[in-house]
Amino acid sequence: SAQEKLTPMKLTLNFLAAGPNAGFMYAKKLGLYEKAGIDLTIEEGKGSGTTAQQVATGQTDVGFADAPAAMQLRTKGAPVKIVAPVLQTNGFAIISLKETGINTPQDLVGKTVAVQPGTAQTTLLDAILAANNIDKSQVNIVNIDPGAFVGAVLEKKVDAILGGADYHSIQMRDRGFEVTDLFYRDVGVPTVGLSIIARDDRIEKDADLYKRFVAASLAGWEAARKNPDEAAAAVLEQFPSVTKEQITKQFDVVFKLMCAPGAKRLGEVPEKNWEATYTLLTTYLDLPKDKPISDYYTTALLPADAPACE
Amino acid sequence: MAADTQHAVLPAARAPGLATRTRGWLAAAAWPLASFAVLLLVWEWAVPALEIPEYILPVPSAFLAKLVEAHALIFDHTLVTAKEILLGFLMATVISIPLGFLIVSVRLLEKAVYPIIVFFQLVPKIAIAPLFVVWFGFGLFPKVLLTFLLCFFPTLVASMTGFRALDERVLYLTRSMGASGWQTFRYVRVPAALSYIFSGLKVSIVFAATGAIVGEFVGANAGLGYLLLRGTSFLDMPLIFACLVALSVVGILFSYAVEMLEGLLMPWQRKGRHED
Amino acid sequence: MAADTQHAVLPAARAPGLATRTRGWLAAAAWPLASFAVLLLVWEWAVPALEIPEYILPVPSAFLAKLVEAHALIFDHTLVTAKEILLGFLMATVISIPLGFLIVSVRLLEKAVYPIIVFFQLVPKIAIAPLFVVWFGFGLFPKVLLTFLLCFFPTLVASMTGFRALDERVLYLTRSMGASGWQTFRYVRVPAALSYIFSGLKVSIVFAATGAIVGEFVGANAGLGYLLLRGTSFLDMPLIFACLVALSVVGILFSYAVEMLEGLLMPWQRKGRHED
Amino acid sequence: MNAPMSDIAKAADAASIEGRQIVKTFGGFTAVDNVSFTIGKGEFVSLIGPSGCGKSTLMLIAAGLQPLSTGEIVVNGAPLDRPLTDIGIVFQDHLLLDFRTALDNVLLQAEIRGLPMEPARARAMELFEKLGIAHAADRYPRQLSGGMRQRVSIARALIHNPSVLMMDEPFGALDAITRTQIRHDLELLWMETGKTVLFITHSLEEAIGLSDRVLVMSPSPGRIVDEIRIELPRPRPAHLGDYPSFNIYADRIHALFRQFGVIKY
Amino acid sequence: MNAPMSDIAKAADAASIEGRQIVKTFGGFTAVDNVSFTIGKGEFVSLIGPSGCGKSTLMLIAAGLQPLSTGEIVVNGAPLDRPLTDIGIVFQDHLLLDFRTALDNVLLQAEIRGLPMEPARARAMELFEKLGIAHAADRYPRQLSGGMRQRVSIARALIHNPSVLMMDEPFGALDAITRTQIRHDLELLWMETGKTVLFITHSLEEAIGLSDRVLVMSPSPGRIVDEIRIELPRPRPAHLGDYPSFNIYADRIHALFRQFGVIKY
Ligand SMILES: Nc1ncnc2c1ncn2[C@@H]1O[C@H](COP(=O)(O)OP(=O)(O)OP(=O)(O)O)[C@@H](O)[C@H]1O
Ligand SMILES: Nc1ncnc2c1ncn2[C@@H]1O[C@H](COP(=O)(O)OP(=O)(O)OP(=O)(O)O)[C@@H](O)[C@H]1O
Ligand SMILES: [Mg+2]
Ligand SMILES: [Mg+2]
Repeated sequence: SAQEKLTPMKLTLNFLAAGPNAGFMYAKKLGLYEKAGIDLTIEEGKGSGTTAQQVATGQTDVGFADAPAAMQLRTKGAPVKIVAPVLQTNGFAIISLKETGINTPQDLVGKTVAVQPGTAQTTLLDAILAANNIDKSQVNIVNIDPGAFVGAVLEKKVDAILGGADYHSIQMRDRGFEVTDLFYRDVGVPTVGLSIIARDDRIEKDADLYKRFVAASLAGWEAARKNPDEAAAAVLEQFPSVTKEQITKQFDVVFKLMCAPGAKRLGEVPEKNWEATYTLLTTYLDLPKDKPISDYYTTALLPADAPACE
Repeated sequence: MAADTQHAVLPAARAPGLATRTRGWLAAAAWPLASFAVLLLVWEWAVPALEIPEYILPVPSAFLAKLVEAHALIFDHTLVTAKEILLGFLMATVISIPLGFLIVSVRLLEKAVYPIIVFFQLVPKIAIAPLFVVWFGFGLFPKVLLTFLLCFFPTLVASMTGFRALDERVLYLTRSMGASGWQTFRYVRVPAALSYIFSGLKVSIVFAATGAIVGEFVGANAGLGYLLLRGTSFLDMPLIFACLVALSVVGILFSYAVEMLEGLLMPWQRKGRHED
Repeated sequence: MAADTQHAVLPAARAPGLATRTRGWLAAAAWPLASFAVLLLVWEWAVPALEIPEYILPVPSAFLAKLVEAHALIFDHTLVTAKEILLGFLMATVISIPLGFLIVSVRLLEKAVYPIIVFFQLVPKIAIAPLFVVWFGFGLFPKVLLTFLLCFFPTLVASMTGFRALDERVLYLTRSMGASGWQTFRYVRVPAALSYIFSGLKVSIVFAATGAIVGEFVGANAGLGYLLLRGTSFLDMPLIFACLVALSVVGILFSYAVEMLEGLLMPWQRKGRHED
Repeated sequence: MNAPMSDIAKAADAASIEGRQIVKTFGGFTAVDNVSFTIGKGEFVSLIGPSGCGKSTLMLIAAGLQPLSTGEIVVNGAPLDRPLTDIGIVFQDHLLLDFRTALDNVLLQAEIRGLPMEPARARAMELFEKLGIAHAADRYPRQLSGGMRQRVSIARALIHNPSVLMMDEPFGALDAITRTQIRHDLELLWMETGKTVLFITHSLEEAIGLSDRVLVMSPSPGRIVDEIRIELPRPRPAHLGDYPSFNIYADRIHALFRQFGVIKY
Repeated sequence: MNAPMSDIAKAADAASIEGRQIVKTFGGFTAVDNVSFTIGKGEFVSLIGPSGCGKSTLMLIAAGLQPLSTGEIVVNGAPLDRPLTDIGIVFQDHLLLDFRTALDNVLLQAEIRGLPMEPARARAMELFEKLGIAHAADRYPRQLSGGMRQRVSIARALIHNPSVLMMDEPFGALDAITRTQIRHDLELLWMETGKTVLFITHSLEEAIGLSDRVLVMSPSPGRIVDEIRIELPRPRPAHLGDYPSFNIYADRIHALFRQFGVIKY
């Protein structure tokens, strides 16, 4: 039967299923994977770092993770490669209540900033501070659980959080607060964002399979961009415990990140963004310089006919 | 004879009828239920009165409504968690009680192995839980393992204390009967240690829930911990509290199951407490 | 008289000299140390032999080197965590033992209050820990509170079991002496329940570490939990494992302190075990 | 114990104890069935009866330690509604605290009653000396022989010089010889101090050798079926057989026991 | 117990037990000091001595239950290196299991020895009947009187009809009357079955009334200071005073005790 011909594949998301990874669910719903000969299972994740580790250990076939997280893991010897960045720049932001008055990185001096350890946002804060000549010791950084992010800001236990405009800002605005998002990409840290990643040996061995997967996924994302309503419905169908409203609001942020300025097609990040990412990571995050940036990603699996950026 | 020896350790036949006891429990439940009702009413009233915002503390009516509305969803996830708790708890019980006995009985083990067990126990499992995902993935196993690890030590320590508490002179008796190690264990050591062991099991079953939840936090696609995390990431306070309620109900049910078992296995204690 | 009554519950004076016991412990430590050495050697050898990558499991030499290299840093953070553990544990001990007694003694409490305590215990603290940050901020308090909550129940259950285990006939004695409730508690109930209570405390002290760590995970800028998370965020496996080692050492020290206290407070048990 | 104790209670301090129609049931089982008795101030009364007839239960009730099902205990004319405290009790199963040494078990009396510790310790050692267990003062109960445990429990009942004594088979675990000696000592102590004593025993010699009156109980459910006033001069000798009336008393009790079916010869 | 038990062991099955220069110390304290003794096959030997002299300790050693410091126990000519199992023991402190009813405490013997349960249960009830505790078979030890606990422990020692019996003050908590009765029953049982018996007692009547030989121990550290062969016809009567030689034996032991300083009169 048809099913027997399908190759089973498991995708591990960066986090809980919602707006920022809706393209996969929509592609699945549209049957794009089946058409590509893939029987896809989508599994929710627990942070980009963990997802990258799962890819490295072969617990999953493909991962969806922040590019810096995957790159850092690679420097530890894990054979993970970035195959197709879906969000070409990150959606990270320094989020605060408007009344706190954090409009530039300099405003962070003397303030308390909550971070979630282990996330790319957190590791990249050093880069922001350095890029803006701020002494790190002048900012009070506290680790808090992401579950407490929104409450901590609203209760003024902290002045700002390093979060995602797609998650936290939305929740705060939902409750009628005025919020300032200071995007990383606007303060000198336009690193590559959430990407499809896979293991070196797997993409070598099953190059064709991965190519088909990437093509189907990008097509799904393109379709989602066109039909946000249906894409949101697809997420809800497969992961019933979110609300459609929230997903739709996340789309507003996410879709803007799919193409970096100057990008031609989905999944194809302009060289200069790769370079910027590399510089940031090597300068501020101890990424070793012994390997070139091209070692961290490959464009070989991108379809020639990937959807275009407008 | 098998039936007979069974009866010696499980003299359930002599316990008061189950129906009588159920009625007794219902009567006993009246008090805590009343306390709870008062608590919820005060809560419902105080939250708006003190102007506590919803994202800090929801009112009971909000999360109880959520509980009703999403009951099918919550029930499914509850089953998953309950299974993890049960498996981990049972594994821990079945392994730690004989092990506790072995450690207490064998000098060498007490000297060489016990410190290592203690050491590994002292490594906070919560801290290594994230590594479990990397090592074992998202399946049932890492959750059951974590639950097992959290339950294991309380039962082990309790059963060790229990096995040590036995008046050594009672062993004169079994030795003079030519009892095998297993017979001494089964007929004397276990029943004598039982009140200690149950004290450990009651702690364990509580931590079992923590184990399963943390296991789910760290990586899962189902279970109340997963649902809780969803609630947290979208700051859906009613969902969070509905999950907490479901979780507590699971905990209570397991906890009562352990207490019931205690009453069943230790009729001599039961009689003692209700007399006069 | 104060000195005298003290002596009655703490007959340390009659215990063997501390020096003798320290020597005894050192001898006892030889075995586990040997077991550990073997364990570490196997680990060191197996990781490269099985081609386990460093980001999955570091070799002991790597994290032990890290431990030496970053000892000042790790030591500072260890102190912070130790303080949280100690405070939470002490609070739980001081509150739960008398409370356990009260609950066992007063029917009404057993009926009305105990189920509520059980219920709140069954709410997984780990799950509500993030709310602690929102409610109480980042200070010492939320960590101590979490530690307290995790330690509280094991000690409570254990002391309740202990207080219940007393042969009721012993109370004839104190009653005929006209003992006050407090005297009965102090001279009879506590010593008789002590082996149960210590069984609970040994479990508690283990969970105390978990409490402090989770408290730090959830919101902190100091402590081993914080350092662990830092390690995680840079995927610095040697740092992670160095922290785990430090944490375990803290756990072991506290755990031994509890065992030492047990030996000191229960000389009658000690004598029993080493005789013949 | 034949030396006078340092501070001696006057007979006037002793209490009279009266039991009125006492019934005690455990579940459906009647242990004590409608028993009435009186013990006058400074009187020495023994309770004798077959095993399981309710002697220990009755003593606990008389001491205010066990609730009774119906009836009442009256002490010095007032109903007893709490445990008697000016009392020393030797319980049948000793009830030593495992976690205290022999000496500390005895000193518990002093600690709880707030007596000065140094004199108490001296007196405890004095009692231990007389009871022949001074060398074992620092041992834990587990390390004592059966007879030694019983002696510790006797010392504990005497150390605070109470005006009422209740003793449940106090000499049971002693050797026959020591038993006679200690019986003699107790008689002298009682003669000096005039304590009110309720004494439970299985031994006719002890009952007759010590008491002003002997109460005889029937087998379960326990009732008092006879009351024998012992009219022998004091102090009474070790060999009671020297008194012809001893045998008359003994035979009377024997006859009762034969009637109960406890003995067949 | 005067009725023959269903299956009676032959005297030939009984064991001889010999103790050679036994020393037992607890820490620095010597409890038993260089004691040698023999108990022939089917012989009834009593051990008498002041409290704390080491009788119970010696019995536990003879049963292979306590390690000895030096010396050895020889059973049927072979050194004993494990607990004797063809034995019934009445321990001084009964050692009933709190968590089993009286009947189940006795049936533990049958369960552990793998005897068929139904006959065992019937025999247990038969023993309970004779000991007068049949009505309490389903009670827990806590619910029994002191004497009843002791009877349960006696039943437990007899139910499996062992060829060796060791009894540590088995009648201590019984009333004087029952005591005489049960002593008589034990003598008949022994005469029928020819068990080897080691019997510890404080009572001259019991020692002289039951034994082939009486061993007398000195106060701590315990030594055997005298050995008295009792040459009285069997079965012996309840009133031993009827034999003139009883008083000769009794006086010999009395004299020893007076010498030890245990009695002063
Ligand atoms: N486990 C122990 N540790 C220390 N000393 C002990 C222990 N067991 C017994 N003893 C001591 O050994 C001595 C003999 O004890 P044992 O019980 O054999 O005496 P006994 O002759 O049976 O006395 P009784 O007639 O009172 O039962 C006593 O002085 C006792 O205190
Ligand atoms: N807690 C209890 N529950 C049930 N029955 C009990 C309880 N305590 C005592 N009994 C019963 O009450 C009766 C009288 O017991 P008690 O201990 O008073 O007897 P006794 O005359 O002191 O006997 P002994 O001479 O053997 O010590 C016995 O049948 C006993 O089994
Ligand atoms: Mg009694
Ligand atoms: Mg003895």
